[in-house]
Amino acid sequence: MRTMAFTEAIDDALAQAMVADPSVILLGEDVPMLRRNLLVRFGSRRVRGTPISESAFLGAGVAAAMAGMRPVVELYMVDFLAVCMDALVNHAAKVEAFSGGRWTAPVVVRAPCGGGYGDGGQHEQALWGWLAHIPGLTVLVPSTPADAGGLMLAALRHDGPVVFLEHKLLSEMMLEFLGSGGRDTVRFDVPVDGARGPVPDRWEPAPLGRSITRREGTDLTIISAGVGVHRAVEAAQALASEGISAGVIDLRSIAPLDRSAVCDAVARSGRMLVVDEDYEGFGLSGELAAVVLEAGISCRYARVCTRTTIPYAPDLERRTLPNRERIRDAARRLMT
Amino acid sequence: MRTMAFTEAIDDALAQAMVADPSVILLGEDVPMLRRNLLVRFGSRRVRGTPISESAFLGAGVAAAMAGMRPVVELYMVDFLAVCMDALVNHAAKVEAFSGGRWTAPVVVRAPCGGGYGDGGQHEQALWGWLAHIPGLTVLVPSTPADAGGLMLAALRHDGPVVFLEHKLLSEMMLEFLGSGGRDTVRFDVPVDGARGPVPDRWEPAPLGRSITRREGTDLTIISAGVGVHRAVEAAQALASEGISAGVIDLRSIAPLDRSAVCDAVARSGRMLVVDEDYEGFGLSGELAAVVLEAGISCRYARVCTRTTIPYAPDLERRTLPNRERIRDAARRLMT
Amino acid sequence: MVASWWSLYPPMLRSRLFEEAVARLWHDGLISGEMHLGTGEEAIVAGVVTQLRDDDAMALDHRGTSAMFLRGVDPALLLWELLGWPNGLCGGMGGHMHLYSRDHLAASSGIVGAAGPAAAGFALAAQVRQSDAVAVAFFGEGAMNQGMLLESLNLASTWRLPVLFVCKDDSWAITTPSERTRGGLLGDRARGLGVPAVVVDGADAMAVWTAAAAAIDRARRGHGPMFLHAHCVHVEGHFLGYPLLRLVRQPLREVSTIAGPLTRSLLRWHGAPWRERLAGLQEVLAAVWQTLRDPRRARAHDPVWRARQKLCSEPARLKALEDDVNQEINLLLARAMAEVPA
Amino acid sequence: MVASWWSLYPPMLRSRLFEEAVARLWHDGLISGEMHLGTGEEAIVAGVVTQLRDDDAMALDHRGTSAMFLRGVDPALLLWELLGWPNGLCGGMGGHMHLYSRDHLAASSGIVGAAGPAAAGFALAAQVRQSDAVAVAFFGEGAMNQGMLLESLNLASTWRLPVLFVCKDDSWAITTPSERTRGGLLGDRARGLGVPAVVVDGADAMAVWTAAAAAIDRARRGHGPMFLHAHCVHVEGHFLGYPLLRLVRQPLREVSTIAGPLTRSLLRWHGAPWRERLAGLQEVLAAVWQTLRDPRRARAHDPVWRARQKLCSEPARLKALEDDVNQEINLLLARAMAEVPA
Ligand SMILES: Cc1ncc(C[n+]2csc(CCOP(=O)(O)OP(=O)(O)O)c2C)c(N)n1
Ligand SMILES: Cc1ncc(C[n+]2csc(CCOP(=O)(O)OP(=O)(O)O)c2C)c(N)n1
Ligand SMILES: [Mg+2]
Ligand SMILES: [Mg+2]
Repeated sequence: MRTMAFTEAIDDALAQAMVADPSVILLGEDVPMLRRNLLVRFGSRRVRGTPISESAFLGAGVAAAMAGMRPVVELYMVDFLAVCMDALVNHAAKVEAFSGGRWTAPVVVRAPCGGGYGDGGQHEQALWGWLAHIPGLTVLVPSTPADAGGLMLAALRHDGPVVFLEHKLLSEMMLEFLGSGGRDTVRFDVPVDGARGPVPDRWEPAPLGRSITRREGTDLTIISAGVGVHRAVEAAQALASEGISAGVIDLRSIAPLDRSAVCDAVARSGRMLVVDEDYEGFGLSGELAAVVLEAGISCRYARVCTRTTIPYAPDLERRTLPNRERIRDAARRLMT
Repeated sequence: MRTMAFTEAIDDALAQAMVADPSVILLGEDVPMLRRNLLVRFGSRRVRGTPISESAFLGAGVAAAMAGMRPVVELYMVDFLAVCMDALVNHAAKVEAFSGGRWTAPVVVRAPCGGGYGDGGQHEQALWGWLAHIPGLTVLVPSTPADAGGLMLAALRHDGPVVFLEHKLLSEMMLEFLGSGGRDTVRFDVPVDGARGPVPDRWEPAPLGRSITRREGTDLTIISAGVGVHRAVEAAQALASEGISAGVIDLRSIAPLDRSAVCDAVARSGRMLVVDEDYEGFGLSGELAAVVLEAGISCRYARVCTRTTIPYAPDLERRTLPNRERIRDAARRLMT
Repeated sequence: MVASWWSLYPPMLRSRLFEEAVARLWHDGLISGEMHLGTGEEAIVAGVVTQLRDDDAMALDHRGTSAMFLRGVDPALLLWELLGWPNGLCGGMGGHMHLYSRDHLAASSGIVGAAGPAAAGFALAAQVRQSDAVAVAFFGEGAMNQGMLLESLNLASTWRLPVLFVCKDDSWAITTPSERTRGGLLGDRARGLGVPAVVVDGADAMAVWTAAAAAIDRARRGHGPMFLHAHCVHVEGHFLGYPLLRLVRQPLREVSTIAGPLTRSLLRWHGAPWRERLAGLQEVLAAVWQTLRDPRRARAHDPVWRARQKLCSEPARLKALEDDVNQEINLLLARAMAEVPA
Repeated sequence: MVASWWSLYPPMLRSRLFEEAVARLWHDGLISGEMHLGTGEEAIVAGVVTQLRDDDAMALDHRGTSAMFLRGVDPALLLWELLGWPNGLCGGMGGHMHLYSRDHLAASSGIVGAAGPAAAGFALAAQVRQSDAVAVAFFGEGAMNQGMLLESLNLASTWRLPVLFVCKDDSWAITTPSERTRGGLLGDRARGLGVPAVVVDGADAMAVWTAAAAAIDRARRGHGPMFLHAHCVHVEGHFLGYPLLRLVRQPLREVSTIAGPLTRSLLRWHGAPWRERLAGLQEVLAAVWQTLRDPRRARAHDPVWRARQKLCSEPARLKALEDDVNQEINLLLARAMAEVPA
């Protein structure tokens, strides 16, 4: 057992994978500096800096994967996928279908996501539910260092395109780079258990499409991913003091979705509260409602999501992203 | 009262708007030929052909709208939005929020969508639920010539970005251009009431975010948009002969969503069947489930959507897109 | 290995006859959707594809059927795919815009410009493996306005990727004459992105072959990408049933449906001043005229015909060759169409 | 109206002092997130912005605060916005990467390259209205690899849009030296897209002003876009707290945290052969050295200092001018910080 920071764990799992499989390569803007520890170990043929040309290098990553490589293509932030979405939506996600199942594009797209450090609406989006809408894409959102490393390994073993999202509030390194910039005059609401934690000495791939119960609870089931999981657990602790027993499920994988775990838990508690940092409408929170209804489960339902473009001002930002207070209030309303 | 084809109606409404408002301009690939009737009337300053540079001309349309124009930016197909999504997601949709409500981008993106004529998975997507996920975007999907013209006028009056989707199976012109190519050796399953119909002598803007009931029914409520509405009505007719009374709601506007109409109908019938040509997961069908559950309505629920990349082969394509048989079977299961 | 007209004419003729067969199936309604054929660009496709090695890769656009055929993909699998049969190359899932052959490292895309990043990616894989395989991207001049293709030229040059970018310039993007939408020259554009460029007569298979041979050799030796700019004519226009050609070929049937609304709209109250209206009309008619009397449609510009001319000096050998090709294609069709799927 | 050093020095100094004040607020933790300042590019911004007309437009990237300030946006509104106060320019919704002023037709974006399409759109509106207003796009050399910007150069040239594309080339994209990711020359790139290009010393406000004046005049007369390529140095690096500068400025504090993991990883079993590892290390160190001893950081290259040199001949007038500017900025700060929001 070792202890690692979130991003450290991902890079450590990557190193293990790069030793085992020479076809694993990394590319993206500033990757030589951001992944310098991997660069000095694996060399610049496998760890590559790119121009600010996401459409070209993501598209190239997709084709390289089709040619047998295992590229990890880094976007600076998931928000910037918007400039190169075609490579994912119309190519990576469709190769297997178009080829009649004869060809796949096992590319891993690694991108920091999420807000809470003051970069504003073009740099703090979650978008995991948006990406999960496209058939053929696997979307992973780890909430702990152990899951982050294990899911990265699983992504590299998966025979199709995977979007691996790295929440910036959990990434000491990203937060230092983008948030504080070396200042000790700023503070962020970082979930400690997510930012640093125990990791195995040797990485094993985590199962894809399998959620994990972070907290047992009988009155209602809170379902979330990423930073939301930690907010939910804290809210659940507070709710316990009010006599409300809230369970928390960490999806970890948005697509494929762990339907059975969700249905079992909600069938038992009879109440589902979705906490989703991604936008509220037409996304994860809706899909979970459909999954439960399709299973013929009737339940009380509420969601705490991001409803608008994320504001820059710290206090507005705090109120816009799902926070403990909103989760607690929603849970209370579900109980009445 | 006049009778018009689907695309004819849209262009007729556009002409009316262009007469009334000199700031309405059209741009896109092949627009001089595709909208030649508007070109010869309004001139090449307002009706412009573009290079195959969606990111540049959609982004330009957004800024032109900010500068007081009312641009209608045409994409050849909604699928190609993937190459220029940034202009919509990170700019058009966010200008109002970023500017603190002081500035908006009233651009109309007009794009053919949908399948059923054999172009395959990169050219037949619906994507309306995908677009509706982004706060700040209005997404319209008309199913009749009258709604098409009225909604185009409404889009041009709206003070924010609007995506206006024109289903190719309803567009005689697009179907002739892309589907038959002048052949009388091919047939398409075209909903007649959608392809041609009565339109007002003078266009009035249709209300945004307001659905319309296409058929009354007491046993279950079928909710759909675009071509799906016509498939649903036909299925409902067949179901009637089995003694099942199915109502059909045509959403017309995906975002904003007519929550109250949906909730009222489903609360009455107790059964909701979503027919959505867009992808099943994390989209419209899920959002409708959430809307109903949020309203505290318990109902039986099923959905008939597109679950995979759309195949090229005609029979595979037919089975993948929502069709009468699948709708009828789902309705029957909801009744048992 | 060097090429000769005797080695280049057969593939061109095979491609032409194969695509003419496809055209018949399309007109008979057995192939659905759009159909973009390469008839008219055989010299470019044959001049490049015939010298690829087994481990080389191809990234194709919406017009890739001929390249797949000449690359050696089983033509029956191609036909069945276009027919949408389950025994097709992609089980009927792709169709002609989405032809994929893993064995040939050949991938198509209906997204204009996507061949650029794809070829760069195939070349990247070869470079990482330190093999001397190359990747070819085929695309049209219209695609040279698509950001992802421009980006990939720069990416290929900064990484010195072994890519041959082949621009098949028919000077049209569907109904848009490309000179109306292009600033500067495509060769300069490529050079400004770090990729050396050569212009070659796309109707001269030998010229294409020679230029491509040099570019491919250069790429194999690790000197990076090249941009090949070759002009051509698409005999059938953008796709089968191309409206502007129908207008020319069946004026009676087509003109009426178009002329009526056009003139009515031209004469409607309210709108632009006359000068602007007529300029607009001029823009429409210009496209029609250009199609109608496109000198490039003359037989003298047909690459297949031109290649054949070089061989007329040996009529007997030529006839034997053509008989073989004809028979091959006829047998192929007979064989393919016989196997109707269950 | 023509410019003189007496007319160009004040705006540059004002911008410098304003941004230095912003930097202090950021270091004090009153401004959250990243902060990309324009200190070092004042000659380019002032040389262009000071000659814009009320009806002209500006499209800015993530580094637009100085341009907004010099364009005449109320500096108190700017400060309040950066502070995230409700009385800010955008009610605290945007922050420094998303500054919008409708009155000034000025829009920013944190998406690299987005200034290109935006400027084209502003110019399109002017052209449709048949006004002679122009639009300016400010962006960095790194953005010249972004497809949408390349596309918009071509769009502007084919439509002859009145756009001035201003490339502020600091030769860095965050931690990436741009020569490593650029093929060809940016001027050739613009020309290959149909846009004439001029290179100008970005530290010489007068040279920038003169080149911009010609380009703007040309655009107003309907002759289309121009590309202005100006080199500069960002004194504070990519953003405040730029790691490579911190490494240089506080080696004791920073080096340890970086050197440890780096050397450990360099020496780990399994990985590339030594040659490749050392090449990788070299790549990292090169970026650090280049930052450490960047000759361009010398005062002689500071555009504000260089402008000041031209005015030393009249010390009294210069002192008066500088006292005024100092006082203006101090008053501004006092006034702005006094109005703490409810
Ligand atoms: C991104 C994108 N935009 C638009 C289209 C629609 N489209 C299909 S082919 C075509 C013209 C392509 O012209 P060119 O690249 O010159 O190839 P050609 O058809 O002339 O061989 C267009 C605009 C598309 N498929 N993809
Ligand atoms: C599309 C996109 N990709 C990546 C980024 C991350 N990013 C922000 S600034 C920057 C560097 C920009 O370099 P340049 O254009 O030269 O401007 P400079 O910062 O040097 O002034 C990058 C890569 C982004 N904001 N947008
Ligand atoms: Mg062409
Ligand atoms: Mg730079």
